[in-house]
Amino acid sequence: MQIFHRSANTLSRFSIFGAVFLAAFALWIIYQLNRSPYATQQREAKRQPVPFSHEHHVAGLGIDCRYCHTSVETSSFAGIPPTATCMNCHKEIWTGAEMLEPVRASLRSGEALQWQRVHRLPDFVQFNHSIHVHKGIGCVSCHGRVDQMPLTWQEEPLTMAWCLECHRAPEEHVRPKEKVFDLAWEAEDQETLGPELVREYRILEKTSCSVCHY
Amino acid sequence: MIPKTPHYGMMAEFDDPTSLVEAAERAREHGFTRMDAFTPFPVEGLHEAIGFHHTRLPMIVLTGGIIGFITGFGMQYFAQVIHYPLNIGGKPLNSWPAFVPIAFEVTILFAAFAAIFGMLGLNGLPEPYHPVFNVSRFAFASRDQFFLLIEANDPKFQQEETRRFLQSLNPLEVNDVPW
Amino acid sequence: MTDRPEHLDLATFRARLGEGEGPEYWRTLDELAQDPSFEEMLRLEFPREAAALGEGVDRRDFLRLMSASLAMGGLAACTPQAEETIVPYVNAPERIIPGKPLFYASAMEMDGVGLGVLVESHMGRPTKIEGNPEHPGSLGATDHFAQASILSLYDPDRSQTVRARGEVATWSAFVSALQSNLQPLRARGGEGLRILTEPVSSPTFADQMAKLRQRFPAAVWHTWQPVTGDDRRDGARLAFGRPVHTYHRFAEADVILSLDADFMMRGAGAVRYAREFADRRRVRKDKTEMNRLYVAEPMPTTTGTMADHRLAIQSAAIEELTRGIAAALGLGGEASSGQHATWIGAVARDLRAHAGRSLVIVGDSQPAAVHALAHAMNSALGNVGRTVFYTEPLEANPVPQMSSLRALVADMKAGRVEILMVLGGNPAFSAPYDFGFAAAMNRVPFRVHLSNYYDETSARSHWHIPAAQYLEAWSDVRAYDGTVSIVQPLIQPLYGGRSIHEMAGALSEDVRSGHDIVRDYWRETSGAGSGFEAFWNRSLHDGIVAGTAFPPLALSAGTLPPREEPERWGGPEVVLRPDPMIHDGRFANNAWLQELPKPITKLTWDNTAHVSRATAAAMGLSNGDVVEITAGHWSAEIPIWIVPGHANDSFTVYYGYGAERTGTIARGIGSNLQPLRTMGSGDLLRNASVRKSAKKMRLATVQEHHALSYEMSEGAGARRDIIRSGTISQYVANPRFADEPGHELEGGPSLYPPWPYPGNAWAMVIDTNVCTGCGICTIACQSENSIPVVGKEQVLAGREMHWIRTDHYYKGSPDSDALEMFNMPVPCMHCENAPCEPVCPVQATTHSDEGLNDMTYNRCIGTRYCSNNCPYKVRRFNFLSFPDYETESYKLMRNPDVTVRSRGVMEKCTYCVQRINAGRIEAEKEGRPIRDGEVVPACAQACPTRAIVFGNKNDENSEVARLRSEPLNYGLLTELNTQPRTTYLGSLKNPNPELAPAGAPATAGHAES
Amino acid sequence: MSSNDLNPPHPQVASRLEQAPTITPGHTFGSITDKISTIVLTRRTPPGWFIGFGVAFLLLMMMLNAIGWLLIKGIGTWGNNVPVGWAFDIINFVWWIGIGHAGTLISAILLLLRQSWRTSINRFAEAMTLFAVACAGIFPALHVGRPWFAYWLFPYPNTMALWPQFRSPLMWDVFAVSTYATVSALFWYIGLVPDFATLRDRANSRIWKIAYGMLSLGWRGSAKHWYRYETAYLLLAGLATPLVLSVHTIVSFDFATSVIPGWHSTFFPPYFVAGAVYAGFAMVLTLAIPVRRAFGLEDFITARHLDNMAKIMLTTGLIVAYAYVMEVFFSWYSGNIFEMYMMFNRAFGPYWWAYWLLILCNIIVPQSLWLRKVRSSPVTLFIVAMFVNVGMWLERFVIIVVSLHRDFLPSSWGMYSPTRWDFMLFFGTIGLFLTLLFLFVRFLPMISIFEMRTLLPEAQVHED
Repeated sequence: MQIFHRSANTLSRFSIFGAVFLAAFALWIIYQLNRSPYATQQREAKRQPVPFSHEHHVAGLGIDCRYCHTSVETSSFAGIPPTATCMNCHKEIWTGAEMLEPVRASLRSGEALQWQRVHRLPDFVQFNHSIHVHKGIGCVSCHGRVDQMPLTWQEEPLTMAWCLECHRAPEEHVRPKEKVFDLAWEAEDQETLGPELVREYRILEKTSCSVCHY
Repeated sequence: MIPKTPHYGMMAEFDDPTSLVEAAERAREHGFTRMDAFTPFPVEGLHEAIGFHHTRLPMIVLTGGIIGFITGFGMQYFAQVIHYPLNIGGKPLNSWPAFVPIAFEVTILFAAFAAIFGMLGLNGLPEPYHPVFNVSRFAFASRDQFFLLIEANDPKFQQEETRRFLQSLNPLEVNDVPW
Repeated sequence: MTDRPEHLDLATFRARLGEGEGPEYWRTLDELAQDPSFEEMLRLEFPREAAALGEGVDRRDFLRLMSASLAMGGLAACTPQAEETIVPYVNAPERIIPGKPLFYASAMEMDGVGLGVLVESHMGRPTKIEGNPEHPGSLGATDHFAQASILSLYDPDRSQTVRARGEVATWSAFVSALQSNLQPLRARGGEGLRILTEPVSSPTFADQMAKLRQRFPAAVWHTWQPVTGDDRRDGARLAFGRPVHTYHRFAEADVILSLDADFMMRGAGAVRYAREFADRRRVRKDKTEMNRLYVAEPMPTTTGTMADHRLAIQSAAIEELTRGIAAALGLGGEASSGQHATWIGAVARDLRAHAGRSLVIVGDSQPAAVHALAHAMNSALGNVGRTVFYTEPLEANPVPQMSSLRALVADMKAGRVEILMVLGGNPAFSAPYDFGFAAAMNRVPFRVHLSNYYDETSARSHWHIPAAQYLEAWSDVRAYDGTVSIVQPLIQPLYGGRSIHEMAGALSEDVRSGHDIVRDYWRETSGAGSGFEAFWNRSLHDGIVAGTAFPPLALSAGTLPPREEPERWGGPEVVLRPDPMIHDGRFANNAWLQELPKPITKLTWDNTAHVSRATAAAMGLSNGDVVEITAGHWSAEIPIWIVPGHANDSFTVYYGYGAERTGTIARGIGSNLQPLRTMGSGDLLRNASVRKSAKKMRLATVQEHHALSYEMSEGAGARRDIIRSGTISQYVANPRFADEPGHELEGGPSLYPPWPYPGNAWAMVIDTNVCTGCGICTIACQSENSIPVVGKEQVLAGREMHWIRTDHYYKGSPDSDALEMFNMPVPCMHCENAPCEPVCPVQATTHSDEGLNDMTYNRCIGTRYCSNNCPYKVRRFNFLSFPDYETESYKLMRNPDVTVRSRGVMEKCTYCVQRINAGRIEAEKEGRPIRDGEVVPACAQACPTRAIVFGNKNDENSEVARLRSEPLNYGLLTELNTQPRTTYLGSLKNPNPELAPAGAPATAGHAES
Repeated sequence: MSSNDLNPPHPQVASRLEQAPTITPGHTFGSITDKISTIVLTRRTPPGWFIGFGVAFLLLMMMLNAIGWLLIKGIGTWGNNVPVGWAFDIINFVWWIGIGHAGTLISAILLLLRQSWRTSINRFAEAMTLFAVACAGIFPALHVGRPWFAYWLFPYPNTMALWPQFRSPLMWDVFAVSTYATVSALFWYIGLVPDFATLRDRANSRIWKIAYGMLSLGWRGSAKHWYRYETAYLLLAGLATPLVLSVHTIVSFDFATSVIPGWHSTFFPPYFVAGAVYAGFAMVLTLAIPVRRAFGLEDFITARHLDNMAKIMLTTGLIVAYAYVMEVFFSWYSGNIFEMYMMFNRAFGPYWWAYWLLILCNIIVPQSLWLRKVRSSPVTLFIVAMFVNVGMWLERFVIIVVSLHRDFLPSSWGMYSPTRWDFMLFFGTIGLFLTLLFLFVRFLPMISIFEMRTLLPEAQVHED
């Protein structure tokens, strides 16, 4: 005697293929999510105690990166400016600005400003700003056009795969040392310039694990 | 399946493999081409008796195996030599002897998949609904009874003539197989 | 900041800004940005040079840095990243460049002697102690105490507040209480005021006490600590009739006789001595002379392992031996006819043959007579002024400590003491048992205690003041030769501790800060006058005050000390020694030292009674058996550890354990031997009885985790060609004996082509010939790489985490004096064909392009296959969550350049890759190759004997390359074709032909055991 | 047997060559079908089943407990240390995997060898294989320090641009074991399909009809289907044979490719495979003997089956014994101090007892199988099988722990002692194994019905 209805045949085959496709699709979704800006926290501006605008200070006033990030050429850590640095100018100008009250408060009380970290690497990654700057890797390569960011966000994914892109092919990203802090600069022909600079600056393709992890 | 004929076919029941095989051979001599037989276990020579001679399965499995080997070795070569070459204990990037075991395993895996899904595919399984189940006696096809089916879409199939022919094989029963 | 008129500075900058306004103003700014002087201004406004010159309280602004430093600290994290705040300074302190360590010179004081150090500071947090190359006592190396002191600094168990009768109080309250109690004493010239310190060599403190004496002529300064060194002082008195300090110059000594002196690990100048001794011992292609060392001692020591001829002899018998040698040197007394006659004769002849280039040194635990005899011998041999030097005492108060304390206790009992100031130490626990110090204290109306912990003595004091560590407070201290170092703090006192100077200040109503007290003293005495700033800055920068070394005294000891008839005594002797790791107990709460394997025994976390195999067999003792030692009517229990090479009928026991209130780590571990330390006893119990008890104790040793028979374990060291040793004469005959065919370094033929290393190729050479087995490399590594301690139970389970260990091997019969001992530090070999790498399924361990065997913690899933497949077993696995993530202070201590390893992750020696990378980055920035010696791993840097050399073997001028080409160079287990980057230099002895064991083994080095 | 291997005769002849039949005479297609299917279809469960299942289930809960604690605290709760980085975890893994092998051997290799007697035990043995592999699979996943990252063992594109390290025998394991598990499972299921059809047609409740109906994929015994089915089955057997040999070969590579004395040994693969078959048949007997008794299947699992399996055990046991002797010989012949000491340490070191117990269980006791009396009595056979089960576990203990605890440098020698968590996890997996087994015998035909039918003489078509 018949147990199943005619439709069962179609159903059973469909469900089998359906299951396979569903599984494949799920994997694909996970894969995409992992590299999505959502997971890497790209392009999301953190809310800061003071809505500091790189756009205004860098593009508008043309202040050099190093005026605030003093140790970028000497240390692993680029350095976050002490309140005093802000006040160098702001005790002269916009002294009354409501927006800047936290800064003045900090100087009065000696309580440090608590900035939200935007570019955060895990603690098992050892990154050194100074060597990258010295080897002609521009700020823009990792931080994007900060001079166009009213509020600072993380432009690049900062995943290991992303780091490796450059460590494997520095010639595609290297720039003349004097252009390192020039966010707008772009090579007219990187194909020829890149390899030259790699030779000139003796840039090593460093992909061993202990270059970053120890 | 869109029924063009009133029935799916006609089925004769036997109680031992030998008579079924003989019946099948008779049917073929009689000129029937579209028939099938159902048994509780594989019966030797029955498939020739109903005029079914060879299957493409071995070729499918071989293909599966070859694809498997290429995938298995290719994956390892890509990972260790092309995508992220690393010095592992001073061994060469392409330490192919070390890649053999995995290549082998993947070969087997793919071949096995080919064998099983190939077989199911060729057999058109899963197929929970099939007209033959409409015959109440057919439940014994999975126990100890043996059935010969002449399909209605066989060019030589005529209701009465076919029934007469099947009766001549002295089966236990002859049944129409409704859609 | 220094004035710089010619430069544009912020003031002028702002002035210019002021000139215009509106759009014009902005233009000015833009122009400024183009202005080359702008760049210049940036640099000067935020100076980045990191000279230690100048006084800068601002740089020690500590608390505000915590969060910023934590942001960089290596606490394991996971991606995607959690929200994190980053906290800048409010006013950027000078010289600190975030992310870059700074080094400051200072000195660590112990037993009144200073060791010069350089302290690495990250963002105002001291994180690592290194030796100060400028300092005579250090020469760039340290001892294990200095390395461990960084942990003691951050010890959360330290006393954290002033207490009055146990209740939280304030410093000012204490000062006023002290003053009000001093008031009545003023009339009587301070009679009844007693100050008890540990030995102090600080000139500043001496000056403070002198001034105090002027205010209170009747006040008395007592000095005592558990390790008194009284016998040394009395010996000097016997010989010269006055207290005299002795120091030695091993660099000049060809023949050295050490009488129970572990001069390479203990006492003033040990670090310096080890270095000088080793320099005379290194054998190279072009240098085949070695010094010769005779050692007579009961318990094998680091010095003993280096001996060319070691006599295992009872401590009590050493005086007899010494008199024998003195007699043989013609200093009178009848020549010895004892069992050691030949030894004595040979040694005496050797000493005389090297008169003026020989040296006799005596251990602190030997009686005064032996010290006096040594003085006489050195004088007779003309060593004084060449290898032996006499100076004024280092201590400011060189009194016989035992009698000083006895007098104090007597007065306390008699009620003659009204104010007792105990500055440091824990006498209520550690004073001789029968003094009844604790009880006597209660008779004193006003008791004050300055100490690290709220300990037994603090509990019996009215006032407890937390003590500041040397990294927290200003002071000064003398080195083994008298050279003064300014003790320069790097951090404000974590727990509001106070220095002895501030305590003395409190007594004399001196309200100056510790810094001012020290600085003013030197302003007065340096005589630098107007140049004082420069003088002061140079002294701070160099870590030593130039020209403060004591001038040698022209003294000579002629007469032998009278021989008093040694009282008859039976049964075995019991020798009391301070523990090599926790000393007199002051480091009992230091987990690094507790877990640092003690030399020879490799025991951790416990003190034991050491005994020879023969004596143990006779008494039916085996390792871990607890014995009861009874002396007079006092007794104590302690487990046994059998030590090949120990003198028979002699027990050597380590004291220092047992205090209950010196921290949570110290509590309840080890055996308390205080009952045996009585008035009369000194360091030697002659008439003690040792009885086996029913108890047994599990002892955690990192080598031979279980009782192995001698033949199977120690002997194997030589049998398996792990240790390659011979005599200097064998070396001359066949320099390559250590690296014979069969284990050639480059390994056998390989199916695979060799991997090329065109750039740097890091390598390490370890000279087993000068390794004393002290273990300082281990603790230096622990500090540099934030290696966790695991505790006794985990050590017993075989899970200790040290990245570099010192293996200990024997050769020769365990019961004869021919027994040789060898030390072999074993870090990761960084094999070019590393067996660990191909077995890792996730590429967590790989090879770097400079030949490092990288271990990527964050990729490791912890299969432990690499460890199984490592023939050297140098890999360490985090079986549990070992690092302490809770204690805030430990977070501050950890090296921010090293990742903290989480549970389930493998780790191992990295050749200090963080230092290599830092060095490479600096070199690359300057566009030059890394200089030889620019990158030094922590172990090599701390090693007193420079036994570990690291560098780039591709650079044929590097020291490491030269050493690898030495004939003595060999690799460990090279028959496995691992091609290790870490190699060893074979070990050599320089035996006296007279005493050389008949028929030395023909196969040099590979003597069977 | 060997004669059969050389020139496989017609099954019937084969059965005549043997003294005892593979199926007691007097059975018909129907009787076989009913006898086996009623065990499954009868809705009344014997109380004995509940007791057994209960015990097994408790053990299973204990395993989950042990795993939970392991995840909370870490590997440190086990006795492992340095130098003994692997212990119970890998011992149990190898032990279970080894046990699994008998199943595939019976279903695949004996099929190729036309050993018709295999049919009544192969379904059962295959089930055992699956469950054993399930138990084995737990250990590689859990023995790692950070199990939550165990998925890094699989090659998948990731944001780290990293791949597994395919030179590692552990990676080979991952592929070998997962392939083995997959193929065995498919092989097993395919074998079940025709029997599901039988159950579908004979189940009397609609739910079960549907359930078995779905599982049977609408199998209807068509001659064409049977033809392709047998082709596929034969091909699978042909694939499973090298597979099963490769699996334990690769497991042995975990040790053979290392440098550790006692591991670094070229003859491990054959030695391990033989050991696996040895252990597997021991386990089949350990299970089959009580089960045939409990469900009265003596007609199908006859004295002849026990006898054959005993003989296979004896043969493989002798191969293993030969391997032990060779190990001793090599260590002496190598003249290498490390190798020599390793052997000395096994026999006379602190773990001497494990070595000699192993010799007793794996070599001395099984020699009794030379006696027909022992082979023919289920009781004695069961006891011998038990000895072998223990012995094979000890073999892995000796190879793994005793080799590791004293290798090259005496300074880093150590001792190993398991904790209660080690034991809980081990016995827990036995619980998992038995739980699955009890469910299997209750809900699936533990003997292949359709293959049993072919054993009857009337199944043969006789031309005339």
